[in-house]
Amino acid sequence: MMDFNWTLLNTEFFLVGLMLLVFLVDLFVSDKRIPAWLTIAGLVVLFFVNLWAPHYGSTLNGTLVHSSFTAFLKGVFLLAGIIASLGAISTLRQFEKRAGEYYLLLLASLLGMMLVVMARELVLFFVAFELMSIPLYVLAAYDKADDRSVEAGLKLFIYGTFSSALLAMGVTLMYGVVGSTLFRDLASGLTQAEPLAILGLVLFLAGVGFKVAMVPFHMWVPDTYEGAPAPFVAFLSVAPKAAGFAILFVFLLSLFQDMAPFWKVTVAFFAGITMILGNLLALPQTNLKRLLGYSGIAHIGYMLLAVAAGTERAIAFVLFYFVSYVLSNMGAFLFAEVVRQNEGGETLEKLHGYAQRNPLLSLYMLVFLLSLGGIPFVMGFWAKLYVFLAAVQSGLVLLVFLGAVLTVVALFYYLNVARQMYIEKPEQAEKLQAPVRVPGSIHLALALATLAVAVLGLYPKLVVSPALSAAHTFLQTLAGF
Amino acid sequence: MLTHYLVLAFLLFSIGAFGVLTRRNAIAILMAIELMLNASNIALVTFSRLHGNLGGQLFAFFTITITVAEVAVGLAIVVLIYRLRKTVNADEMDFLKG
Amino acid sequence: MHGFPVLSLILAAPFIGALIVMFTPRNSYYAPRVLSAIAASISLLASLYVLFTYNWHAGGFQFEELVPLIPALGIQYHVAVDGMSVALLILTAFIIFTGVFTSWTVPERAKEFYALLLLLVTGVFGVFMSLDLFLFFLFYELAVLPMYLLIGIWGSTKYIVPRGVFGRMFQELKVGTKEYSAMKLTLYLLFGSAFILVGILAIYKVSGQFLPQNTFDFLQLSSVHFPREFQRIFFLVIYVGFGVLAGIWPLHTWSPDGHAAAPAAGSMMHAGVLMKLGAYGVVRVGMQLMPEGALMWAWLVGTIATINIVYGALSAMWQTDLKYIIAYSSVSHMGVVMLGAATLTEPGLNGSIFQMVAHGFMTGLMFALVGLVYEKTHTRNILEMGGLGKRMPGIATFFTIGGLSSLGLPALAGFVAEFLVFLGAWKSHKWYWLIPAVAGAFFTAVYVLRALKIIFWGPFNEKYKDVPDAQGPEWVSLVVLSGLLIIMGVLPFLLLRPINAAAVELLTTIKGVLP
Amino acid sequence: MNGNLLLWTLLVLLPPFVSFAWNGLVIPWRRAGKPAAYLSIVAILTSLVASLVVVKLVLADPGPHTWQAVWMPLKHAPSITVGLYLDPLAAIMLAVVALVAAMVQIYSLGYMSEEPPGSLGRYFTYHSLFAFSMLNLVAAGTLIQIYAFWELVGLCSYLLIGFWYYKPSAANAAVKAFWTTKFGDVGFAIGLVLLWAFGGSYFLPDLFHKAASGEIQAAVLSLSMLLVFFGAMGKSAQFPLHIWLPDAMEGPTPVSALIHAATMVAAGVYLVSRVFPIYTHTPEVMLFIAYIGSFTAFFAATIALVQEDIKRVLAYSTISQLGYMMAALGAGSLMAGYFHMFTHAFFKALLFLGAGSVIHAMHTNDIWKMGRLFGKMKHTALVFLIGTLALAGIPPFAGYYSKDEIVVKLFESGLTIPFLFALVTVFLTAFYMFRVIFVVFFGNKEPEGHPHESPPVMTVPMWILAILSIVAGFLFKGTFEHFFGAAAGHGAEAAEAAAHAGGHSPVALVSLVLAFAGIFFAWLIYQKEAVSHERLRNALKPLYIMLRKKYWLDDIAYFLYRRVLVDGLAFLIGWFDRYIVDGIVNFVTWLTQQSGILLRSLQNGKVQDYLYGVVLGILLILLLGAL
Repeated sequence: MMDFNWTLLNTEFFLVGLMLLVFLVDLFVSDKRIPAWLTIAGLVVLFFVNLWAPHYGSTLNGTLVHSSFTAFLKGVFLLAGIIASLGAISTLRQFEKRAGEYYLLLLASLLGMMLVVMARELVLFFVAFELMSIPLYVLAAYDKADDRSVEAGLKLFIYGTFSSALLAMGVTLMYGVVGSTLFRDLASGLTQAEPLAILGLVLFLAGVGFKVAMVPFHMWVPDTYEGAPAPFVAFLSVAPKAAGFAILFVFLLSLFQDMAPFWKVTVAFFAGITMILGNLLALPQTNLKRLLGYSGIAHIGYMLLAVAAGTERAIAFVLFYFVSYVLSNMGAFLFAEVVRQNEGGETLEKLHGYAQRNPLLSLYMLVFLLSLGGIPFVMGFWAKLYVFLAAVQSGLVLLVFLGAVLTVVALFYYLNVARQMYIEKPEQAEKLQAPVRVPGSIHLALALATLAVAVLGLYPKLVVSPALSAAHTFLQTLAGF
Repeated sequence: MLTHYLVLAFLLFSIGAFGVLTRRNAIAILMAIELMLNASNIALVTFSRLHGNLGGQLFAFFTITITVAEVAVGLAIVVLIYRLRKTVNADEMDFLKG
Repeated sequence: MHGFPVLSLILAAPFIGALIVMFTPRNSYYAPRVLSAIAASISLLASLYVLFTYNWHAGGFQFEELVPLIPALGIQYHVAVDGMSVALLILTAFIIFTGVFTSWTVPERAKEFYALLLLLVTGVFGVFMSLDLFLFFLFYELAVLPMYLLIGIWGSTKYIVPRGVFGRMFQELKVGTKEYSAMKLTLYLLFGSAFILVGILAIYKVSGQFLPQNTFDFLQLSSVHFPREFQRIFFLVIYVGFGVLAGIWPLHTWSPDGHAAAPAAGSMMHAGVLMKLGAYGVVRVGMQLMPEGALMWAWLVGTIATINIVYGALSAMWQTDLKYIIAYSSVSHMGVVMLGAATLTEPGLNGSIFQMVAHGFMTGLMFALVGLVYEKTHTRNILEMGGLGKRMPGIATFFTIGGLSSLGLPALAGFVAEFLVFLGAWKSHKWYWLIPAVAGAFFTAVYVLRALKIIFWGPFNEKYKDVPDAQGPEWVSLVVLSGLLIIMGVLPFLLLRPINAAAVELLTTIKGVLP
Repeated sequence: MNGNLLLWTLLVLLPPFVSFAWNGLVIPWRRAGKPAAYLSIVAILTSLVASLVVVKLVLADPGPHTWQAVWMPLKHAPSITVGLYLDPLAAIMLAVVALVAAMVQIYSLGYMSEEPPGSLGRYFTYHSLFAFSMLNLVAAGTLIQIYAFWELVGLCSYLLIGFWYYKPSAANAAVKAFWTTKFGDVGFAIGLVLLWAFGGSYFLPDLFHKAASGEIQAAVLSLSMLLVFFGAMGKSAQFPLHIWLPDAMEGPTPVSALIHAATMVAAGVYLVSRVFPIYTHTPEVMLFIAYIGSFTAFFAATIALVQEDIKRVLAYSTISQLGYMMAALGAGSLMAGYFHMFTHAFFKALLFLGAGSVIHAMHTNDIWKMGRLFGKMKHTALVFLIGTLALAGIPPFAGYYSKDEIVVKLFESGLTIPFLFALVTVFLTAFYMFRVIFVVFFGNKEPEGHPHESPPVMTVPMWILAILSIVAGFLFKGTFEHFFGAAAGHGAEAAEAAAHAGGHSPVALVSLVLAFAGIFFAWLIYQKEAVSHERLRNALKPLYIMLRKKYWLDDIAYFLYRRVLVDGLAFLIGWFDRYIVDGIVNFVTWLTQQSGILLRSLQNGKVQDYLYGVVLGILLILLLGAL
């Protein structure tokens, strides 16, 4: 009676295998670059396996569903993982022996993400959710000699576990109302008539709101981003959020479909304040990572707009948005890491004269900034445009207008970063001559990301069509079980 | 009768939440979070009884496990921060702000 | 079809020039300058070739080139020029040519400066010859963005003394600094381009209802008769979008700040050419694709234009910063351009397009001069000047020529344009537009002569006894631009013939939809 | 237009341009000074000779000889053309302009001899440009062309008034002149637009034809011609746009003679004469012109009474005389107005050159610092006297014939008030001019310094003009009557009256008596000092102050410009733009930034406070649910 389809989970098994391999290699090899490159190679292989392994379906009594939607998301996670690993190599050099842990934890979190988007059962979901979260706490406090990193870890931990507790209570209530942990039962059981179900939804929104950094559940974001190591933050800023959005879609569109009017208004409202606060708070920032943190919150606001729209297109465009976001935001964080390695900090004035000290690096960053700002012909432009389009089609015209206006605000601080690099001069003139050293691995990541942002900016269809079909199958599988 | 257990769970959850918000000692905060999670454990078991299936109890075991993992990580972080700052007062962890 | 892809040559020369300049050795003084001059010259010669071989009897789009880029989306590389584009190509080519010489003495980071300048001009050329709206928008953004860095890096700063209740606000925003101006200009223009994008996408979307496939192709789109309601809304959207760049009131305030802060060549390009790009967009995309919308909104466009004319002139009168004076005069003159277009009459449209070119040369000349004056006296405050005519008679002379053209003195280009617009204003449905237009011309005389008097006339100021006149390559731009102003003023038909061909075609489109 | 005439015409029009272009572009040549001057003089002399040939040709065959070409091509609307239009009116004016310009340029060689060479070159370059523009204005075939050159002569006037640009007074005067005339030109421009819209052409024969045939509605025609006249009012310094002309005396004196006495200021009169056939169809406008002209004549003459600057006396007298011309044209007599412009060109140029000669010797403009110059500057004094007699209208000097004509015409056309103005002005003119004569050349005071006679390069041109001032009246009266006598306005009545105008009517006699009376009183007060002018001044103090203050018109104009336009309107708009329009933009930006900073304080770094955010969020969700 237990059906079990191994091929459906081949990426996950492969990932577990990779973890073991990395673990073993890490134990016996003293050069910590080897587990790093092993991880990267493994993830790349996995990325392509995921890309070309069309084994879709459900298994374990329908508690795990793999579709082109989840495949797409896994692609995003893996991409984030690859970039985060590439970025980390040079950073981890100072930690000597501990370097291997980083990759293990990253892989564990990745595994959690992959499972969480596939899960269609509450226990599995919750376990996967925590599997995704707990390694992140550790990673945030990874630099244990740096009290800022540890503080970031502590804050993330307290905030995270608090939210977990809320989420746990939320799921408990869902179970309590229906008496089943299977989503297909829950979908029919959770109705608006049940007060406990509504409470469940509220707690669920709070729990996932933390994960995606929806205002006002966002307050850990800037502190953690500022304190934690940049390559990890790059990962943290995109992958768990993508997972969070997938969770939102799954829960809201199936479990809470009956309460659609309620959560649509709620999400739309939070989308609005998320956009506003994220953008406004980014304005006065002087630390690059912190600025990117707030701007990330603003981006979440744009994507929540699509969640509020809740249509097939909206889902597709969120997926597209994440691809763009992974590339440009992680690129920007890696840039921040380069700056930290060279200057010992990431405040904006450290960037002065960068355009002259390393024009190519500055060009990468400029492309990322333009993409984040939504300037045409880099990828971010299309991402924003599509999300707005989807929202307009669902009648959220006012919010789109708000979003469009806030885009101009966003450009203000993105251009401000560009200004620091291109316009401002360093205080000591001789600093202009000091070269900026870019580690090879980061350089590779930056170059690839820039290339992708530019190419996809000119030809977004490459990602849009898979995203559209993924969204299509997603809705089909939702209705299917 | 079962509603009493639910009320207990609710109270425990509220006490936990209150503790998280008001205690200044990081360890105490950790414990308060434990309370909240335990509240959901109680609720899970109650619901399990209510519906007459074992899903809830099963869930509770998983939750306990997860809690353990979280506490392990949490305590480690608290120890780290104590080493660096010689305090575990949550209010003093405000290097990062703005 | 034409054998030799001359338009692509015009487009490619600055672009390739920019790439090459970018890779010149860092410490070479002449390489970026000479290379830029060569690139600009190639474009200039090719543009002149286009002007003189353009068949104005036949009219229409000529020198067409078409290469499909993304057939699935109907995006293609489609360039061609009609009379209006020809005139503006000439304008752009001359301005960049002279701009290269004006900025010969740019003190630092010359190679980046020239690369950005050439990149910007590539965008401008592209906009003027694009027959594909998507391509149009691409070039448009390319033309708008480099200005941020041009102002930010090489601009000049003037602190506005904080006063009264606004003092604190101004201080905190750093009003008047180059950073502020660059940011303001860029954000304002991107705000406008958001409108343009919406408009273009809407056109693209709706085109599918009338054509076998959604398209961005201008020629195909111009055969479409868009629904009345659509035109009513989207003409306005396009108008506001491009209007920001054209400096329409009250969305013009980026222009004084931006132009004042920009380096000379940057202002030349921006006030001389880019603002025309806004007007060109309104005429090309707005009026030509949505003639009914143009008819419906002509009253608004014209009224705002008249406000621009008078308001800009009066504002200019109040300024004491030389660059602000010229910048506000641009606001005023762009009003003339927009008014001419809004009249929807033959002389008006001719005047409008002619004014685009005339004002481009004129304001190019003015900003070049202002740049020189600033560079030599290190002040932009006219009240600190005085008697400069003694030390810089050449600059004074050219300044006078530019000023006289701007106040519409006959035998200079400004007169032809303004007079045609006057005629058009009278012939339009709102004859009283003529009054503010003429009044604006008078006010222009007041502030231009006042500025000339204060700067160059009066007792000699000992402070400037060592100030030199223009030197070396700086003369090139002055002589070329003022020569052009005179040629256009004396022989207007050289340019009016192709312009008229385009204007008549546009009018036929518009009158064709008249009930 | 036949080839021969065209060739000669071009020979008139182009040499000054060649001189201008050469002097303008070949900078070392210009900076050398003298060569530029010689080139300019050769050019204008060539024009002079050619213009005499043109006069001969045109008088033999009055034409009109026309030629036109497209300038601004339009497809579905009438194109704008340029061309030539030569008839006796234009031809004679060409000769006058060329002659006076030539004389003045030669004179300038002496007058400007102390200028540095670079400055001298610039001076003659402007002169060439002026000559070119003025000649072209005269020969222009279309109204738009007249307008174009009209503006160009205005430009030259501006440049030459401001020739000594480092003098603040000169700079101000130049700018004022440009603005005031430009203000009139606003009307001109609108008039042109109307004429194009309703007449469809600027070509003079077309316009004449259309006006005559009634193709243009009478009301429109009147309005547009009135607007065109505004232009003429500005350029010809008619009340109340005359305020620039006295200030224009800040320029070098030869410039005043050429531009601000003989030619450019007469352009307004020339314009009205040129399009006189159209004005004959707009009697209301003619009436307006007559009143404005005669009032200007009287008004300016009164101010001239109290001027102490010799050039300013002449400037007001010029305004006054231009008023006469306008009045005559308004009264419908082309002959009278045009003839007076013709004679006036000679004697007023002469007077200015004479004044220049005096100034050159004395280095001052103040008449009270001069005296008894007759003995020291015989030539100058003599020519100045000749000019004055001509201006005062004493026979047989040129002014007598033309001014007499005007007074008679005004009387005959029944315009009582203008006629009275004109009559009083005759007396005033004689009085103020002889006031100058007696004070400067005779009087009882010794002059300051050591005045000496000017060199021949200055006196010879003066004498040529003096001779013309004597003979031009009776020599050419017949010619003018032949060509322009017939073209009269105000219908048949006026035409009839014009036919009789040959003899000495009683009116003419009265006018002559008044002129002598003026001279007599001037002698009485300033030479004989029978009544001290100081006591007279005190007795009539309010009147004196009003005249000294020029009826406060300059103050009003300055107030309008400075307080209303610059400090008022421009300040208001400028302020509005910076603080309201831009202020809103800035305020929004500022508000955004400030709210960011404010919100930032919420992020205080304490993780538990962050958790309150979560609680707040949950409450918000519940609240939304409750809604």
